[in-house]
Parts: sequence; structure tokens; C-alpha cells
Amino acid sequence: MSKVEKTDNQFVRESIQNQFGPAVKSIEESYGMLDIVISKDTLIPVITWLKKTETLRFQFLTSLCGVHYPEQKEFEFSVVYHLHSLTQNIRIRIHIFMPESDLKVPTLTTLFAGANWMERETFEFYGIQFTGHPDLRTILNVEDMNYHPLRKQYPLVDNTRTDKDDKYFGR
Amino acid sequence: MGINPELIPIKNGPEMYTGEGYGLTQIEKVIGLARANSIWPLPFATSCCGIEFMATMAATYDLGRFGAERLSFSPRQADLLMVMGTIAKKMGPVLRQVYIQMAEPKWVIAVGACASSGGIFDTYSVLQGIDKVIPVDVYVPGCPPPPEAILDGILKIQDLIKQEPIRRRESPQYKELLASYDIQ
Amino acid sequence: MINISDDNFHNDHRINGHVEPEEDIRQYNYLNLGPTHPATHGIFQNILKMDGEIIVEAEPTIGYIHRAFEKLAENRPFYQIPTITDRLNYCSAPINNIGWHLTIEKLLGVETPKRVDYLRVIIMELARIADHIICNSVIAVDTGALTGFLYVFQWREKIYDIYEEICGARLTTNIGRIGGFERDFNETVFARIEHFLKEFPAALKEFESLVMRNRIFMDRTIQVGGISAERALEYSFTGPNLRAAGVDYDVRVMTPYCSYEDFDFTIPLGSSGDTYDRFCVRQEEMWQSLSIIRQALKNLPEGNFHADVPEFYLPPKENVYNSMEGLIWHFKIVMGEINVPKGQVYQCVEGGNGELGFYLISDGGRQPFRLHFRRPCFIYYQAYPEMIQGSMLSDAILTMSSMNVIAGELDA
Amino acid sequence: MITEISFYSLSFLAIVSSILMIFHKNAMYSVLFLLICFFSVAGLYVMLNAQFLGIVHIIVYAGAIMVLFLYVIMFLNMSSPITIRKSKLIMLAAICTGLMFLFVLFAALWSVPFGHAPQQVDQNIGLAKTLGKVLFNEYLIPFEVTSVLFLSGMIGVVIFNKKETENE
Amino acid sequence: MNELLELKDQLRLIPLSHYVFLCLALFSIGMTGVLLRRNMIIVFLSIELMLNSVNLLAVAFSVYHNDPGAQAFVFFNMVVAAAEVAVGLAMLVMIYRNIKTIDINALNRLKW
Amino acid sequence: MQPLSSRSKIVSNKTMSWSERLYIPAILAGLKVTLHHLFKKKVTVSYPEQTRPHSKFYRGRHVLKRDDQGRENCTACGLCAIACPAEAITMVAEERQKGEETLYREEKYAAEYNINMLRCIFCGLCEEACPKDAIYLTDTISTSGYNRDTFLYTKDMLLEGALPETRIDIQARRKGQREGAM
Amino acid sequence: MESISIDAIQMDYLAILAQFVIASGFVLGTFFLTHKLGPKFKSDKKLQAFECGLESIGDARLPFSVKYFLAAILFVLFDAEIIFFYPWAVNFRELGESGLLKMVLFVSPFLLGFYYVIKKGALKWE
Amino acid sequence: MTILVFKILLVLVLFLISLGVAAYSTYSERKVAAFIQDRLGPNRAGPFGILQPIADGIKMIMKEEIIPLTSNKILFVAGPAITMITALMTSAVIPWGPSVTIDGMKVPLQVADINIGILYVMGVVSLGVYGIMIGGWASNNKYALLGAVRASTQMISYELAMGMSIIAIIMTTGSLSIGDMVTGQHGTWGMGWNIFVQPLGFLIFLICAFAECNRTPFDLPESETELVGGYHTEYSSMKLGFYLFAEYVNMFISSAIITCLYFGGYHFPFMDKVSAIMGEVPFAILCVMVFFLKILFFIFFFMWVRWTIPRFRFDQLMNLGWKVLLPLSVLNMLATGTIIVLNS
Ligand code: SF4
Ligand code: SF4
Ligand code: SF4
Repeated sequence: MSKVEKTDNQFVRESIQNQFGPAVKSIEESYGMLDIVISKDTLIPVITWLKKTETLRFQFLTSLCGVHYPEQKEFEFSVVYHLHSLTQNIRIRIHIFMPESDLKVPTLTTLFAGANWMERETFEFYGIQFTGHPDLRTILNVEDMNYHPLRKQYPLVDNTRTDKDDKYFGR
Repeated sequence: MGINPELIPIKNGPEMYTGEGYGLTQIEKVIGLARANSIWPLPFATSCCGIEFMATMAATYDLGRFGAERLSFSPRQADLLMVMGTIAKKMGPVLRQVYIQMAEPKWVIAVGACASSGGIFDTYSVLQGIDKVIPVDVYVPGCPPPPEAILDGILKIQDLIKQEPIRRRESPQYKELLASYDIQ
Repeated sequence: MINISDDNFHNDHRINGHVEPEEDIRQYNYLNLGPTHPATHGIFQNILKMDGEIIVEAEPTIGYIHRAFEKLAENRPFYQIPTITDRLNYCSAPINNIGWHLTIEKLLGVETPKRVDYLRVIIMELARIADHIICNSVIAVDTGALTGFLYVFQWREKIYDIYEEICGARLTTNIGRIGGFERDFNETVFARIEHFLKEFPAALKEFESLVMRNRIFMDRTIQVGGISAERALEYSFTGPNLRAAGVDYDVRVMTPYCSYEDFDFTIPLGSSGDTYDRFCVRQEEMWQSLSIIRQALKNLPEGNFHADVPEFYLPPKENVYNSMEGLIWHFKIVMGEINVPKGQVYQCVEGGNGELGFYLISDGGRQPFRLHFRRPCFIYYQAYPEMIQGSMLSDAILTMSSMNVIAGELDA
Repeated sequence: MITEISFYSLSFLAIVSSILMIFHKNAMYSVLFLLICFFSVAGLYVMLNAQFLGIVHIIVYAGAIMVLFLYVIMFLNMSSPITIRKSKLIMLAAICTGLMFLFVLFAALWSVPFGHAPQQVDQNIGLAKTLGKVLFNEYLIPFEVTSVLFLSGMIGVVIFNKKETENE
Repeated sequence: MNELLELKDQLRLIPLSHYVFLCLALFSIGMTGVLLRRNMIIVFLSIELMLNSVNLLAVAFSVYHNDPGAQAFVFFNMVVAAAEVAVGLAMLVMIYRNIKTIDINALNRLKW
Repeated sequence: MQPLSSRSKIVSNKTMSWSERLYIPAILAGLKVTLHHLFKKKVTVSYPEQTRPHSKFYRGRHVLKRDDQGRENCTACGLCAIACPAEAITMVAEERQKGEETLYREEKYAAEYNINMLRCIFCGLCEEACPKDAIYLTDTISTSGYNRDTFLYTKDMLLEGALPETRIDIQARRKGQREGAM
Repeated sequence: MESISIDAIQMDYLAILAQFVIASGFVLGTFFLTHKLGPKFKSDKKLQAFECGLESIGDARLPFSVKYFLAAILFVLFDAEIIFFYPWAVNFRELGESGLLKMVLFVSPFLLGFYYVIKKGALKWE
Repeated sequence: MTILVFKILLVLVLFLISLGVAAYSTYSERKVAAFIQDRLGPNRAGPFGILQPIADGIKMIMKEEIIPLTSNKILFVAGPAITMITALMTSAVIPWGPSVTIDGMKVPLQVADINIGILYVMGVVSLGVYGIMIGGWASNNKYALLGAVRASTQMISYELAMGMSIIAIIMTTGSLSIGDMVTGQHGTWGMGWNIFVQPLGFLIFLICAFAECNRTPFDLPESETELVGGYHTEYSSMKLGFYLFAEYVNMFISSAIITCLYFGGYHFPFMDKVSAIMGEVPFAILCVMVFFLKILFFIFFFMWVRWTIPRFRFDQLMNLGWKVLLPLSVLNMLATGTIIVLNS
């Protein structure tokens, strides 16, 4: 692999905009990292391109997680991908947003083997469906968990349960 | 179905052993001493507290001094179930099964805030104290309890064992206790 | 809601979500490794489909100590979050702790003095040593050599003593504060660190001489649970496990934090990502950590042990008792009414197990809006089935312990 | 006294355990009963002063062959249990045949004089040394041939095993 | 106390015929087993039993007739039996793995 | 994978020398090490007879402090309860009545003050949060018990004795805290 | 080897018998004792096989690797072969050189077979 | 008849000694382990924890016995019984000391000086496999079965090399009796120990003894980190006790046999001179003590090794047994033969 010159955020921003243009909804920089918002249809092409392009080589999926913004109507749920280009040593953050009515996101397992469990976890926490995922099941909780605990409407503590005795709490 | 924890009486410390037939015979004393000095723990170490348990086993504190260094991971062989660390709901049935499969006489010690009461993890997924699923004999506070505290718990268990009448495990009270946990 | 129903068991032949065909059930042995298996030091379950001693397929089930860290974090004020992070990777709690503080400091824009950085580096490297001590000695224990474990564990105990002198606790230390430390390192701390630096190398040598070049140990670990660099990257491996596969990725070098750029150390690498590589890499990392601590002690700058940020750092008690301003700040901080900017930060540190990342979304409230932990264990444990495929049961166990999967971090 | 008691109790044990062996449903128990039978036979060897053969009997039969049987039983594990038994009639016929056979031979041999115990007994006859001498002088050829037998045995076993793995 | 006898007296106490009949009994039991059982393992065991009875007989004769040759013969018998069992059981396992049963009658139905 | 930095080195040597192949030398070396330890001084602390000295900052069982005149310091402001991540502290505040000045230093006091020791994680945040110098963690460990109820430490159990001799000395801790900031 | 008096032999075996009786008496006695003394508390769940706190998947007595079986077969063959060595070793001094030769002759097919077995990977466990 | 009484007495004494030594081996194992690991080890049960084995024993006896529902009850009980009985049986042929005169007859301090002594040992050892196999199989537990299969395969495999290495000794001694083997090592001044002529054989035998006792580095069948408890996973109370105990009895006996075969048994340097100035009985006692000293050293060695080195993986263990030790022992045998032939 030929040694490419060190790139910076600016370069990434420009090249991604050149490549995808309007598909990229916004690019901002905060705390030294690019926040790129794309629509979820372009997710796979963008990430594939980011991974494969010689000058970028974002071949490392640092993390993947969901976020729930209950008050952003029509964009309640978001999935955030942290990508890292080891050779260039640049990290970027990619956001996709979706409404609660349509929680389907294409899976990244085809590109990163490591995305498997991260997606399962996100599914479990937020109920986001990763289409094409080989084995989308709950991973951390009991299998018959019937809600998605990290959504904001659910409290931390499950108040219906009986295994708690307030006598032992300081409140 | 799950047990209804409201029905579970909170167990009353060592007094419950003193009730019937207090005053141990000589033989009972000897047996009690023997049992107390030969505790084989089953370390049910799930998380951080398990690391402190390691420290307790290690040279500086040496659980072996109490004759308890022989860990047995098979419940058949263990005398003391040491629950160390968070017990999530997913783990609850497993813990119960292990407890049930232990051979009598058996004791349980809940080490650390999590095992005893859930600790800071007052969350949807964590059991708020293992005494919701199995009877506990000694609680050790701390998060994690320092090795001294764990040893203190072991000493307490030893006291308990020394006081236990030999027929306690066949007494109706004990059966009742188990029944209240839905264990026949 | 509490689900202690007895039929909550995993008792059919299921691997990777599908029920196994009848033919396979007759032919293979399905062995259940965990949850209460001595080899699964933390608690996870593996259903192994075995052909004799050879593992054909494995399915890990995790979540046995899922504690809902992320949800919990959304419900705790910022200054209480270290109590949560400490329990993520409890083998090296201070690294998590400082990692979190770096994150929040980044969000708040707090500049820490050099001295704080250096002290943090010392603490983090001690924590790394503590972590690797556990991991490597547990590898040794799993090969049957218990004694080495007890030798090095004494030194972990010494690290605990150091922590205890700094913050009063041993394992879940709660050692840092926003902007620095709760109190300055006193003489005893430095004396203990010096003592540790002086004596520990001998103990480490001894441990190495017990196992490292012993053929039994080498045979047990070489070519066991290997993973190629490509696959490791695919799986987003980081830390010693990735370095064992031959990729010199180290957050301390790639994205220096806490003035790591001031220190001179090498990144130990393995060649084929097998258990022996992982063992050696961790072993060498301990040596490197020792050298980093030495450098930090030698060049330790004078200065304050915390940043001068009265809005985030609790004022000294005397001020609280005596001055109105101090009292007000004190109340504000404890009540969590400090001004936090909105925004998103990602900060990562080189944890005991690899890149430990904190992705914090703040909406300006007293609690994080969303805090996602990039937990290295969680991410690479999914490669486990692949790594043990075709190996033997004993290999599977060694692979597991050499990956240093910490249940607290795995299950969140 | 002791001699008679030993002989008759050992014989009794041998016969009873071998009968149990053939009738027991569970093959595992059959093996164990046969083991007991073999021990009694070994005891008889010792009584006959064939100590070496007795211990070889134990090492080879009890220590090796029966272990192999156990392996087979564990290995096959009867995951399809052999519950199908032969029909009652055939069973009866089998037992009758056995009894008849016994009876006929008994009758035939009842009056055969086997001769009395010799006046002078060579006490060294059962020793390994004597046996060795015989073996390495008179029976040298069979001895060497056994080795070839073993060789063929090994080859056979390995070939079976090979087939095995290929079939999978 | 003279309960401890010399070998020759011992031999006198138990006539050779007793050994013969014992061996006969064992042999017939073995034979019955072969006929009776369909489980190949048991059949095999019965064969071993028959072999044993013969061995015992040979040893008895050798002692009573003062001839070490028979014992050498028994010796061969035993070790050869070992080889036979080894190969036999290997075959048995192979058969089992192919036809999934060790019922001896099942073999009849097989076209080899 | 190309190197990402210039400071890496390969540390695992997997080729065995012939003496390593023989098993025996390494085993003998190991035996030597263990034999050496056999005669070494043991590091064990025989708890409970011996105890390891805790650091003066050790975070153990809590104590509610009194001031020099033996009055309770706590003013039931509730900061400790808020700061507690385990929600282990409960209290009931009450106004100080006339004539109780010798008992309570501030106008309000905690009529009830409970810490659930089983929930407490000994993080020390309460100590830090207290504006009235009232609650401290001590260097004694919190002991275990047979009954979950007994871990609800009430005020009587937490409060140090009124007499000067029965005071629990946390002076070092108080001083040590933030001494650099002064 | 001097001839041993018959009495001694019988006595030796009797002593072994005595040892057997004592040993089994001890073992069975202890079993009886534990059976009588220990508490009893039976339930279905308790008496299930232990499998890390979960219920067992499938039958425990499942086929294990054919390798074990192969090792056992080879053991039987070899064990029988070793038996031949004993009478030979006892007589070794008398047999002298020719004995050695005979044994070499005997051992060589054995070693050949052994070599074959290893070559064919029958003892390979991977 | 007095001799018979004497022998039965000896059996009883031996039985008690075996149990005692084994019991205190468990204690000293824990102590040795502790000391090697810089710990103190059990020290609460009695002074220095000396009552630890008794406490363990009482506890085990008083423990509930569990027989799993799915197990074969009889076999489940038979397993540990066989193991324990076979462990206790081996001591019969070991000569514990020189002969003493009883009833005008020279009687060796040996339960049974049978002329096939060493084969008796091999026979009993080969029966030890049953206890483990039956127990593991009867438990109907996966770990137990796997442990049992491993254990038995390991034991039978190492039996081969063991038998082979003994042959070299038999060749030099020309007898199968252990008594003869020990007296054969008298040499000059009681130092003609076989270790000097058979170092390789000794090494092989030692390794095999480790394997037969299931001791580290061959303790795979019960290696906790892999198979919970191995073949005794399902056992509780005294049945477990016997499995564990048998290991120590075996260790004791193995040490005794190693001593007999390679370290001259009860012989010690200059024993002729000592015997000349001592009475018969005191001399016998001295010899027995020397013998026990040697045994204790080996028991210690067993422990020392256990707490030092890692254990093998199963395939490595089998490779060592089959591909290294077995050929080596054949080689050793042939080499011994050649040397003897050349020397004569
Ligand atoms: S009590 Fe604390 S240290 Fe123990 S497991 Fe729970 S969180 Fe971890
Ligand atoms: S202890 Fe301190 S913080 Fe807590 S209520 Fe009292 S005065 Fe307030
Ligand atoms: S130490 Fe921490 S957990 Fe305990 S009461 Fe204080 S604040 Fe709460």
C-alpha cells in the first residue's frame, strides 16, 4: 500500500462532500472531530467508500451506538458510528437519523465483523432494526425482555417490580 | 413462575439457630468445629467483588488459614456459596439452581453491596439483593468489601456453623425457610 | 417483572439463534461452559458444539451481569459517574476513571496542569500493571500454574496500597476529580511507588521464569486462539489483543492524551495474535509501564494537583465553612447546577484492554444526555467463537483468559 | 479346609457372576460381572500355583480387555438402547441348548478318570521363570509370530479408524 | 494347626475333575450367552468367558500333569485374545457407526 | 498492515532452543524459584489477630461528627444524600427546639439519619459533599452481619460519642484533604 | 530364585485377602456412615446433573472422540505385548545374547507397527 | 499361625499408616502449597492447623450425599469404592523393612512377599482405571464423562511406559518380587541403588507415576478450570472424599514404589556396619524410618512439582506418553539388555 500523505479533517470534509454532495446532510466539527450527518439510505455507500478509498481508509469501526432524542420529532432515533482511519489517524463520527415509525437501518456487518454485537446491543437498547443482520436478538438482557430500556420514556428503575423494598433505600 | 418476594420473610440472624434445643451437645460442638474449619467455598464471583475475593485468596490475606482455600466449583462439594458481585436478573435462575444443587449443609454469604442489595445498580436489569432468590446467612457490606471484611464475613459464618445444631437441616423451620423461597 | 421463572433456561440445542439439526445433535457433544464455570472468570456462557475434544462451533451468551451502565449514567450527575465507570473494567478502574474525567474535561474545556497529567499517567500505568498482572497470572492459573499468580498478586496488593494512600479505596477507587485529584500525593505515596518500582521487577522476572520459557506453557499457548491482524481489525480489536496480532495501534501514541507524548516507550507487538503473543505483549507492557512511571516520577513538574476551576472542582472545606463564595460553589457543584455546554465529545484512552472510549452527548443538563462506553471487551469478545473454532476445550479456556474479558466491561 | 472353602467359593462366584453377566440387561453391569468372574478365575489360578498366569490374567483381562469393553460401552452409549430382545421362545431354546450341552458333557465326562494328583509337584511350574524358559526355547517360533500378529492387529485397527474418519 | 497345606496336598483335596466340571459350566454359560443375547457386546463377553474356561482347564491340567507347556499355551491364548478383542471391538464400533446398532440380528439384514 | 508508529517491537519469541525443548531445565528453574519461596518470610497478615494499617484516608464505615462542645454538626441539609450515588442516605430534618443548643450546632438537625451500609459503596462523596464537617468516613471497615435489617445504620450507630475520649479522630483526614489548595 | 515354601505363599495371598477385606470394610462402612449421618434433602432440581447452573443440553452420555477409543485399543495391544517382556526379563541373564536377539526380533515388528500407527496419525489428537 | 497373625497385624498397621499418611499429605499439601506461595496455609484447626484433615474428614462424613437422579446408583457408589480399595491394596507387596525373626522364622516386613510383586502392583494399578471410569460414567454429567474418559485414557497410556521402564529393572534383578529388587540394591554399603544404573528408567517411571496419580502436570482429568471437577463433579460427601483421598494414598504408594525400585528401599549407606552394632528390631525400625524418610521426600517432591509447573494439554500429554516415553522406555530396555550382555 502506497504511503499517502497525512490528511486532516478539512480534507476529509471536502472529499466526502465532493463524492456524495447532497447526500451528506451536514458536516460540522466539534471538539476536533467531524460530525457527519447522512441519510440512512446512503449509509452503506458512504461507509464503503470511506473504508475503501485509499486516501482515507476508515477501516476501523471504533464504535456504534444508538441515541434517542424524544423531542426531535421525526428524527427521534439516531445511530452514531465512530470510524477511525488508522493510517491517517483521523476519527470521524457519522450520524443517521430516523423517525420512530421507521426504525430500519442497513447493517454494517457486511463491512465490519465487529459491528455484529454492537448492532445487537443497539437493537436491544433502542429497538432499531438492522436489516440484513445475521442474528438480531437481544444480547445483554433476558430473552423475553419486552421493551427497549434505553429509550428515554422508560425509567431507569422498573417501578412495577416487587423485588425492591423501599425500607432499604435512602430516598 | 417467579416467586413473590413479598412473601419472603427476612431471615433473623443467628437467633434462629438458638431457638430449639439450644445448648449443643459435645458431639455437635465437635462437628460444628470441624465444619467451621473446613469450609469449601463455591465462589460465585461475577464481577468486581470477585477481584477482591482473589485478593482474599492470595498470599496477603490467605483464606487458606481458615481451611477454606479449596475452592470447589461443583455445587455438590461446596459448603459455602459466596456470591460476589452483581447478580443480574438473567443470572438469578442460575444462582438459584446452583444453590439448590448444593449439598446440605450449605451456607450462603452475600459479599458486597451488589449481591446484598443491588448497590448502586438500582436498574432494570439487576436483582436488588440475592436474598430475593436464595436465603442468605451473612451479608458483607462494601463495594467491594476489602479482604478484611470478607474474612470477617467468613468468621461470622464460622460462628454460625459452630452454633448450628446438627439436626437443624431437618427441622421444620428450615424446611419452611426453603419453602418460602420456593425450594422444596 | 422480576423473572426468576424456572423455564428461563437455555435448554434446547440452539446455536447462533437457530435450532440445531437432529443429525448434529446425535453426532456432536454440546457442552455448556459457564456461567458458573471456573474458567469463565467473569460470567459468561458458551455453548460449545464439540466433536470429541474439538470445538466445532461456539455460541457465547453474555449479559449475565448486565448492569445497565449507560442507562444509569443518564440518571446520574456528572460527578457521580466515576462510581459507575470504576465498575466497568474493575481490574484497572483508575484508567476508566481518568478516561471519564478527560472526557468531561474536554467537554467543559478544562485545562489540567502538567503535574496532574503526570500524576494521572502514573496512576494509569499502575492500573495497567494491575490489570495485566491479573490477566497474565490468570493465564498461568488456567494452565495450571497457580503459584505465579500468588507471587504477582502480592504486587497488585502493593498497587492497592498506593491507591489507598491516594484516595482511600483499593479497587473501585473513585480516584480522580474533574480537573485533577481529590488530594495531592503525599510522601507515603511516592515512597510506596518508589518501593514498587524497585521491587516489582524482580517479582515479575520470577513470574516470567516460572512460565514464560517453560515448554509446557509455551506448548499450551503457542498457536492457540490466534487471530490474524486483518480479522482483528475487522472485529475492531484494540489494545494488547490487537497488538498481539501485530498491529501497533496504541491510543497513547496515536491520540496522545494526558501528555503521553512526553514519554518514551515502545509498543510491544506479537506476531500471530495467539495466546502466547498476548501473554508476551502484556508482559512487555508491564515493563514499559514501569519505565513510563519512572520517567513520570523523574520529570514530575511542580504545580497544583488540580486545575483551577472553581466551577467544577469542589472548593476546600475550609472555604466552604468560612466563605460564602465557597459555600455557594460547593452547593452548586453538589447539586449539579453547574453550567455544562451542549455538545458531543468522544474521548478515548488506552485502557487495560484497549481503546476505552467515552461518547458523551450533553444537552446542558446536570446529567449526560447520552453516554456510550466503547467497551473493548464487548467488542472483541464476539470474535471468540471464531478464535476457538477447531481448537480444544483447554485452548478455548486459555483463549478466553488471555483475551482478558472483564465481565463488567463486557456486559455493561 | 481353607483350600476347599476357597475353591468352592471361588467357583461359585465365577459361575454366579457369569450367569448374571449373560442375563443382565445393562451391558455395563455385564462387563462388571464378567470382571468379578475373571477375578475368581484368577484366584483359581493362584490356587493352582500358577501365580504368574493369574496376575497376567488380571492385567490382560481385567486391566486391559475389560477396560476396552467399558470404552466401547461408553463410546456407543446405547443411545439407541438395545431393548429388543429375542422372543421368549428363542430365549428358552437358547437356555435349553446351554443346559443340554452342559448335561451331555457332564454325563460324558462323569466317569472319566482324570487321574489323581501327582505325588511330586514341581512347585516352580507356575513361575514366570519357568514359563519364560519354556516360552523362549520350545515356543520360540509362536512367540515371534505373535509379534507379527500384533503388527497386523495394529494395522487393522488403524485402517478401521481411517475408514471411520473418511466416512464422516 | 495344619490348615496350611502343601501344594500337592491341596491338589489332592480338590480333584482335577472338579476343575473340569467348573470349566464345563463356565463354557456352557458362555455358550448360552452367545445364543441368548443379541447385543454384540454381550456376545463378545460370552466368547471371552468361554475362552477363559478353556484357559483354566489348560492350567489345571498343566499343574496336575506337571507340564509347563500348557501354561505357555495359556499365556499365548491370553495375549492373542487381547489382540482379537482389540480388533473385534474396533470392528464392532465401526459397524455401529455405520448401521447405528449393535444388534447382532441387524447384521443379517445387511447386504455386505 | 503497515506500521502505524516507529516505536514498536516484536516481543514474543516462539522458537524454542533445544534446552527449552527438553522441558527439564525450565522445570528445574521453576522448582528453584518455588523452593526459594518455600523458605521466604510469609507475607500473610493474620487477620483478625493482625491487621494491616489502613491509610488515613481509608474509606470505611461512616461517622457523624460532633463539634468541640459535643454538639452534632449535621444540619440535615441533605447534600450528602444528593451526592450519594447509591442513594443510601436518608434523613428527617427537624428544627432545633429551644434548649437543644447543647445538642445540635445548627438550627436544623437530623432527627433521623440512616445509612444503608449494604447499599453504600464507600465512595466518599457524602464526606466531600457535606458543608458542615458532619460526616466522615473512617478507616475502620464496616463489619458484616447476619441480617439485612441490621445494616440500616441509624444515627445512634453512626454518631460518635459525646465525650472527648470517645471521639473518633479524623483530624488527619480533614487536614490531609486538599492541603495543597490552601 | 529360591523356592519358597508353599505355606508362605498361601499366607501371602491370605494376607492380601485380609487387606482387601479391611479396605472394603472401611470403604463400605464409611459409606454407610455418611449415608446415615448426613442430612437428606432431595428434590428433582437438586438431583439434576450439574451443568454450570443451567439445565443440561441433551444427553450427557454422548459419543466422545474416537481417538480415545483408538488409544484404548492400542493400549490393549501394547499391554499384551509388554506381558511377553516379563518372562523374558526374568530369564534375561540366562538367555544372554540369544535372548537379546530374540527380543530384538520380537520388538522390531512391534516398533514397526508403532511407527506405522504414528505415521498414520492414529495418535494425533488435533 | 503366629506369622499369619503377624501379617494381619501388619496389614492393619499398614492400613492405618496409609490412611494417616494420606490424611496428613492433604494437610501438608496445603501447607506446602501455602509456603511455596508465601502464605501461611491452614492454621486455625488446632495448633498450626494440625487438625485440619480431621476437620475435613468429619465435615465430609457429615455432608449430605447426593446421588443424581439420572445416574446409575450402584455404579455411582461403586466408583469411589473401587478407587479407594485399589489404592489401599497396593501396599501389600512393598517391603517396609528387613526381615525380622518371628517364631523362629525369618519374616520380611512385608504383607505378601509374592514372587510376582511388581506385576501385582501393575495389576492393581490397572484396576484403578475402573473407579474413575465407572464413577464418571455413572454420574451422567458431561464434565464428569469427559473427565473420566480423559483420566482413563491417560492412565492406560502411561501404564505402558511404566510397565516398559520396570522391565529394565526386572532384567537387572532377574525377579518379579519387589523384595528381591530391594535386596538386590544392597550393593556395597547399601548404596547399589538402581537410580545410578537406571537414570532414564527412573525418569520415565517418575513421570508415569505422576500421570498415574493424576498429579500436575498431568492433572487434566480434574483440572478445575476446564471441567469443573472432572470425573468427580457430581460427587459429594465421603464419596468425593475417597476420590480425593485415593489420590493421596496413591501418591504415598507411588513414592514407596519409586523408593523401592530406584532408591534402594530401606537401604542406606553403611547399613551393614549399623546393623552389626544394633539389635534386630531396632535395626528394622531404623530401616523402616529410613524408608519413610525417602517416601516423604518423594511425597514432598510430588507437591513441590505440583505447585510449580503448568499442566499439559490433553493432546500434548498423550504425545508425551505415546511418542516420547514409550519409545524411550523401549530404548532403555534394549540398551540395558545390551549393556548387561556386554558386561557378562
Ligand atoms: S458491590 Fe461493588 S465491587 Fe462488588 S460487584 Fe457490586 S459494584 Fe462491584
Ligand atoms: S451530614 Fe452534612 S451533608 Fe449530610 S445532611 Fe448533615 S450537614 Fe448536610
Ligand atoms: S460513601 Fe458514597 S455510597 Fe456511601 S453513603 Fe457516602 S456517598 Fe453514599
